[in-house]
Amino acid sequence: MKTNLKAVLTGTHTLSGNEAFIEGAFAAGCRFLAAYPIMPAIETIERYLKRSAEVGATFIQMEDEISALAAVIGASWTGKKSMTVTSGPGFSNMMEHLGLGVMLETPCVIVDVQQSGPSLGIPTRAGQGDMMQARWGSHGDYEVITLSPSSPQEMFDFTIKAFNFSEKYRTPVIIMSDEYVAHKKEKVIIPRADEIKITPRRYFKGQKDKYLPFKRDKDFVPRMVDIGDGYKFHVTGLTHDDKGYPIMLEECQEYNVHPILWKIRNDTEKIIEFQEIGTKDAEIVIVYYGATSGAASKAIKQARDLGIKVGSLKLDTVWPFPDKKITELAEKVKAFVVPEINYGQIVSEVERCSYGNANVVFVSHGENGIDNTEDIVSAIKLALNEEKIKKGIIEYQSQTGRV
Amino acid sequence: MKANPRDVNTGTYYMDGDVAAGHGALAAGCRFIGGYPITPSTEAAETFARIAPKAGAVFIQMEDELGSIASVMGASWSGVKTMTITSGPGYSLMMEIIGLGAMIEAPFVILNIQRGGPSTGVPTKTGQADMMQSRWGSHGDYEIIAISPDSPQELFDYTIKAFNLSEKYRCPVMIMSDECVGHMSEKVVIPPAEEIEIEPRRFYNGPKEKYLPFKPDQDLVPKMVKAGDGYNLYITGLVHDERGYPITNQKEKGKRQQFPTRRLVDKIRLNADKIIELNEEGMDDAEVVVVSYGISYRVAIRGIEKAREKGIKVGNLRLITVWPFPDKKITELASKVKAFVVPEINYGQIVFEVERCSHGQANVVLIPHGGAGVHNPDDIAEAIEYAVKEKKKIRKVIEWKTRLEKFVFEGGYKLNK
Amino acid sequence: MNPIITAFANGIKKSGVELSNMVLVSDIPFEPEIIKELGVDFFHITRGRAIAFGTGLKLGNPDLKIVAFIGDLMTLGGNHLVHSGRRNMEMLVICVNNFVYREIAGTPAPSVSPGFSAFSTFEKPFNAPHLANSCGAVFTARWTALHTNDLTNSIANALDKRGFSVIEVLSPGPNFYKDINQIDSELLDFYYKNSVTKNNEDTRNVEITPGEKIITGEFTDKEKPTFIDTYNAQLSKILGDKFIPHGGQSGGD
Amino acid sequence: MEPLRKTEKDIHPMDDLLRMDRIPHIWCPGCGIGTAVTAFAAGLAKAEIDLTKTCIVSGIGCTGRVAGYVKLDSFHTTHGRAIAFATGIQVANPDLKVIVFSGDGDLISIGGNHFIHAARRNINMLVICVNNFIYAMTGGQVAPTTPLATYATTSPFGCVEPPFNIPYLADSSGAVYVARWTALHVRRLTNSIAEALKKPGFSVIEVISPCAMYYSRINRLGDGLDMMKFYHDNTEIRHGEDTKNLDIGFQTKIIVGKFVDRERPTYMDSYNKWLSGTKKD
Repeated sequence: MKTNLKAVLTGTHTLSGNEAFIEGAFAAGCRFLAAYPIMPAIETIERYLKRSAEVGATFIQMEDEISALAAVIGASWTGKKSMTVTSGPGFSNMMEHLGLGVMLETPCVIVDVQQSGPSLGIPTRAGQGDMMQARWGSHGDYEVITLSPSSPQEMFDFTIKAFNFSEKYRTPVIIMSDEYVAHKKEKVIIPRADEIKITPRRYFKGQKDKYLPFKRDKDFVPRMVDIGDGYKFHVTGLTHDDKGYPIMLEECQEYNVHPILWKIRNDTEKIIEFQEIGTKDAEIVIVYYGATSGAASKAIKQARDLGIKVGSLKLDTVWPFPDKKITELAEKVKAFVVPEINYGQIVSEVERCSYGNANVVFVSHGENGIDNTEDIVSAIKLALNEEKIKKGIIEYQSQTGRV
Repeated sequence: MKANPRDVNTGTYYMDGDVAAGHGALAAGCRFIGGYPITPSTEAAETFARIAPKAGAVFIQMEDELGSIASVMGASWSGVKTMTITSGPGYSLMMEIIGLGAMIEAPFVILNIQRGGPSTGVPTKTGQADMMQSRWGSHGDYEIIAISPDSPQELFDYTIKAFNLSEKYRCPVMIMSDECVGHMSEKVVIPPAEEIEIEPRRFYNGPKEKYLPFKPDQDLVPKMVKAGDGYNLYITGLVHDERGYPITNQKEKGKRQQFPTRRLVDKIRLNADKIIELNEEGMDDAEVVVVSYGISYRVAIRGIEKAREKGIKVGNLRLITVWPFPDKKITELASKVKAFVVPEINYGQIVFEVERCSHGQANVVLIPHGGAGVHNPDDIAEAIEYAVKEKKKIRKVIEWKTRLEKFVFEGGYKLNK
Repeated sequence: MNPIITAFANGIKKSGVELSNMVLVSDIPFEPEIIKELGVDFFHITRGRAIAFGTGLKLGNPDLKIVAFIGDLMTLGGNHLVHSGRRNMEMLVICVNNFVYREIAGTPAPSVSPGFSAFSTFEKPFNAPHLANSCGAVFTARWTALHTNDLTNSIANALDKRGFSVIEVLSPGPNFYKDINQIDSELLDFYYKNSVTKNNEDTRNVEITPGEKIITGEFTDKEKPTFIDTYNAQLSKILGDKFIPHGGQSGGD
Repeated sequence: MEPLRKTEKDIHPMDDLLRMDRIPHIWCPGCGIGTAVTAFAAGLAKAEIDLTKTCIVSGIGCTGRVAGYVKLDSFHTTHGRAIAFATGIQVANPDLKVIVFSGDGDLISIGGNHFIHAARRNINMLVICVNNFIYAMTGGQVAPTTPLATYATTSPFGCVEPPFNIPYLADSSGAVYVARWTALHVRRLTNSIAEALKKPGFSVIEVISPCAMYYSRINRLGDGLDMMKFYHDNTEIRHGEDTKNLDIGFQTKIIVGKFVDRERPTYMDSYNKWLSGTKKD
């Protein structure tokens, strides 16, 4: 499937992460944005509006984030690729409708430009404190696909990927950006429209009266139709059968919800992407994602200069988590070093998957912004010197320590 | 401090869990509930609405869950003990303001009677799928305490405990019950007021001008005052210093400094040992330990009995407080036992914590259940049997194929019959 | 200092309410120095929830005097506003309206700021006094931030009232959803000049429409039992002696 | 289950408009929602609009189940968010006619914000709000429409909050068409629905409905028939009445009729006008 030429700004540009995201969305075929303005995601809406007339895309500023995501889910059923952008506080408000998106199996994309939290936190400061929330924030069982870009270029690429995933698996996909990536201006190369792979929506093509909105294909993903095409379908957030009719029985709950998880869990190998550098001979592997990438790659270089064998694993998709990869690495390496701009979230996943085979050293950026190369280098040294395998996460205490 | 006799309806009753929680809240000294009706938690609100006016407490039904949790936050700072009552979808709506509560360190309790999810799911039937949400549902880093009662009596007792913990640590405390317990009618004994221990609010008693709203005590918890007592409070959901003033200075931000948010996680993490309450049985020679909480615990007992009849040595670990998670206990057990079996009414939440803390020393078997019902004890017994026999160390959570799953996807289950 | 806050400070003095009982709830951050100068308690909370938070404060301790500053143009918090109006929850809501009206009295506004204001303008904003009035507010008024004396008087009047009062203050910001300390003064001046004061005007007629002047003034002033009045009356009627009114300074046990 | 209609003779004119495979429905005997749905189906037929381009969205609650019984593209969404969901549908595809069919608690309490904002924006949709004065699905809690001093399970000593006057709220937020009927006024309700379906902009029709199971039972008002008799004796049709006079007290007179019918540019009109303006730049 090819994209609208006007929507793809082929060429080399200098764009911020927020701007690159909108370009990516247009290139991916997104034509509907509903949002409520919030720092630090505002520039996305400005960019969208600037370009919306020539692309032919629709925007509505809703009264809050709850309604923004509700509108996005509604719009998606009209056949338009839809998305919303927000930051931590807004993302928290969206939690109920994230569950609705999962239950109605509606393709849509949510961007969370993370700020420093909790609550109002510091709106102008980067954070990575919403990572676990993306996975667990709504009630009930569900699986999400979460991408974590670390640069404007990745923001562009991952946005297209996110829309493709959401169409392929009929699920909300979350892009976990952050204030740093969102405002960083860098070169972004936008390829020609025909070079961009777009996954089309999985439409049902059969007799109108035979359509069942939740009848699953072999890969557990059901097929969609648009509102107004005469299928007269019904969908509900209640536990439902293939027809979309509610049935309040535990058998139906199993029938309905378990496959929603399977469609992601059984396909993790195809979804998970990471960038692995120098892990073959590594003693220490740094696991990082998103905004910490800059400091992490600098630290790796410094440590290599010191003669330490450091490898790196950058997670492009954070959820589903690359369990197998970490387990496999844990058997080979001495320790993992995990820098995050929070007080320990993804690091506990690394701990879980390392099965006591490697130490896990956590470097909290909580106190130090994104630029803490020195801390990471010291943590690498600490990890190297630790002979015994410790039970539990070793938290690296920065020089100043806890005040 | 003892409970006020006015608040305690002493006696022996036959009541359901929701009603018991309503009585528990009043007995604990709760003076304000802002709620919004949602199945299956409504009876708790109704009970409180009925008994509150006779004890000088107030119930208000707000316009939505966002309103009810925000009003609870306000009432908490006005100096009274507060609670809100909800279930899954309402709980999801509250997420943003739960973060505010953690940030402004307002003591409050949330009663979440879980139901089948996600989204609207199965409103009238049970589930345990909000467990991770209670820990991670709001953005940013914070810590909470979560308690999981397994009977109406416990919904009374642990509601009081929840209030006590929230006053002690000034943090959100979640009572993560479920529809089964909430709608289960059993004998509930409400003791006399003098037998109920109440944690008073940690009020500040020094000179007014010296008061700093976020200056922590030894145990990292600051002291509180009431709004309107002339302390000239400045409380914000932004990151703030000890005075409560927002940290806005750009230079200050870049510098190495302790972020006050650090304390929000530390005050729970460092006090975890004091908070955690577990119930263990048959651990001494156990080969397999069943880890469960809430209603699953009561079902697990039957499964364990069945396994023991076959001569298997099974230990039974019940998590009364689910958060903070008993990392140390699980790690300690992992080195002694072959495997953990975790039955929970979801498709895998707390089991990952068990997996994390077992550090590869014991296998971890999950017995999932999507909700709208409870486990079949035979599944638990069979999973225990399997776990004992499994020699290999398996590097992932072993998901047990339950009878229900087999019946629905392989057996003769027909929809729309 | 921001003219709204100055007016507020003067309003407090004029009304003679006790400062130590006053709690300010806002979804806009205030400078700590200002709060210190005002000598009141201050809560800066999640966007849009100031009124609901104030409801809790008031019911937790009915002796408090609650003032809620809302700066989100009643978007997130619209529901709390209408419902609190219906309940007649005793508090003063100062709604800082920083919506940028592009065209008033037939002429386009002088400085059209870039950014957020630019695109929302095709939407009709709420007629805030009318919405508040129709939901049951006992006092409604609208001023621009430059109507310093009028605003001060209105704030003082509203503080003396028992019930849900709403004052809309037009205070255009250079950027949508920024704090109230940033005001586009040129635009504000333009608003001021293009406004006409009509006290006691029917709130139906005070909509801000392109091509017409902005109507300012005090529109509603009525008496109604507050939520707590109704609550206490109804419960003592039904329960008699068994009813224990909650709250007050003694209620915090 | 046996099909309800066995022979061709049994075919009912509503069969095309309702999901007969879901009948029997969940509503209690004496409830007025079924009547409202019948009136709605008749209104759909009468309006002669393209039913494939029509869709219906409901929230949660007794009335929230309506979407599941109507044979249109139908959505049963989360509590209070039906209007927000419908806004997304309408704005993304303006060719569609969206109907929001939900209850008072859903639309006015938790969804109050979306209600007033959609009215302000004048989104092209028809909102049918069934008002039974109570939260019935959860078992009879007090609602923002419950009249003063009325009993409900969360107001065991009588409701202490004045109720909303829904037509007034809709009117003052900017709705272009506002009417109120009871479940007794089936023919007028049908006509009203047919009329509103053709009206561009935000239209609100309030349908007063008996709740025999909770509202009537808790307040000892008899069964559904008794409520119908009450409506018969105590309603008065006053078209064009000022919406501020439409308050409803406990068992007081109910004024019904069509109160507002005016013209305002819809959201999409303003949006397109603005969009064509920016294109010139």
